[in-house]
Amino acid sequence: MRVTVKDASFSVDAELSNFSQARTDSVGALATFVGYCRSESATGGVESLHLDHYPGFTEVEVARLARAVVERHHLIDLLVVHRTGAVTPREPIVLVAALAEHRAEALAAVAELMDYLKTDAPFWKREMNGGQSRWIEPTEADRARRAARGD
Amino acid sequence: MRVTVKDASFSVDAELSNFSQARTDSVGALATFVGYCRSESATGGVESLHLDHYPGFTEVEVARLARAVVERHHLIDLLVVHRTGAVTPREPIVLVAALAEHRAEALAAVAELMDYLKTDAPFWKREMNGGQSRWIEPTEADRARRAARGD
Amino acid sequence: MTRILFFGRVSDAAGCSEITTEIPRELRTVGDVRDWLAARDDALAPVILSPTVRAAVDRVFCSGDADLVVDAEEIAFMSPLSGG
Amino acid sequence: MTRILFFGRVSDAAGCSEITTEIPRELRTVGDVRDWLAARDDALAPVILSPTVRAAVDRVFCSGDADLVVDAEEIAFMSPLSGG
Repeated sequence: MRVTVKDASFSVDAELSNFSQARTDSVGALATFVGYCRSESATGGVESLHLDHYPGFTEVEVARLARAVVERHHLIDLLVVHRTGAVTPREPIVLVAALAEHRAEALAAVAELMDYLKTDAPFWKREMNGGQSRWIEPTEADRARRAARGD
Repeated sequence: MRVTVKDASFSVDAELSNFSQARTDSVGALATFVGYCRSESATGGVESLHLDHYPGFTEVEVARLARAVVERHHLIDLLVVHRTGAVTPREPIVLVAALAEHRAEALAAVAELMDYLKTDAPFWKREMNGGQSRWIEPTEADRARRAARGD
Repeated sequence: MTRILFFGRVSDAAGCSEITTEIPRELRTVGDVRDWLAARDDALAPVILSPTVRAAVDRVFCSGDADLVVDAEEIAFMSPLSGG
Repeated sequence: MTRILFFGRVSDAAGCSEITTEIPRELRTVGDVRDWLAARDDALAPVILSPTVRAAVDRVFCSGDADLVVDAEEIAFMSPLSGG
């Protein structure tokens, strides 16, 4: 399992390529998710996103969420890369990749970890536009999905 | 949307890199799935998988399944690459990648298309081991997942 | 002449993946063709008659054994599909 | 001295992301600290008292406002988390 929280652009291609090449012969499934910064949000244009985090705590909490997902879905390996700082449209914000023996485990793990990251990981997101900043908090849908997963 | 059925190895890295680089500014989510040939199956060792298909029909049917998923989940783009012929352990068998505005659509599309491919796409899979060949047909779990999706 | 294609376990039972043959004019449905093939080949019979074996006529999946095969150029019999 | 950290909307309301202060010894719980901060700052009050604002003491999420802060080195107040 590798969890990285960092204040610098990352290459999805390079991260995924490294991660998947290290897989064993027992791996039958790789599921991944990439969240990108969009140039439009529900409320208008976006020049950039700014992601705050809680240094020393965010890393620990993300690793804890990731470890729970590895165990629950019997993953062979899991990769999480999460940006902090200023992210511009088209840049990746988050990459999650799960290796498992079978597809159901890999797919469920990625969907579940994304749900947890949306509501339980110590990040705070602001949309910046024209000198204005607007906090983005979990939507009703995010909360409903998280609630459906229990605790 | 791009659907490829081919009797030759393909590079997941290259396919994904090409596909994701062509994304627009409105893409907020990329979900992918890769199915690999394993060296062990439920019944023992696997030297290779052999995938038969129905030339001229398989391509059309996979494209039909893919198009339905694009429409149902409002995808921005979808990539499907599916092997035929002899596949050895560690080689990819199938790659599915979905671009959408939001994560729920991309993740649901990939899981759904995989379920359909398992039971509704005209491929026939044999495990080869020690000169023996054994047909792999959808499992009860595959059928249950497909049935849960309705028609 | 009609091409009859066999896929998956059906091809093992038929001993080949394809035959080209004249189908008797009195065979009107996919079910008729199954029965006709079963009568010609004891090894193929239990497989081709299995309800898990789907048929396609001219590259369109049949909805059932009552589907017509009159003037078909290509009829396929397929054991359970399994991609991915 | 205790570091008090503010995240998300809480930092906007506080006008800063962090203060270092001596917390009066009679403040025993997270709830006491919320009330104390609210009393000191009208702009911060409605936000810090919101039930959607979670707290962590020395980098452990609080389960509720009754959690103790005695001898805490670092107390964080956080508007709803939103990663991914």
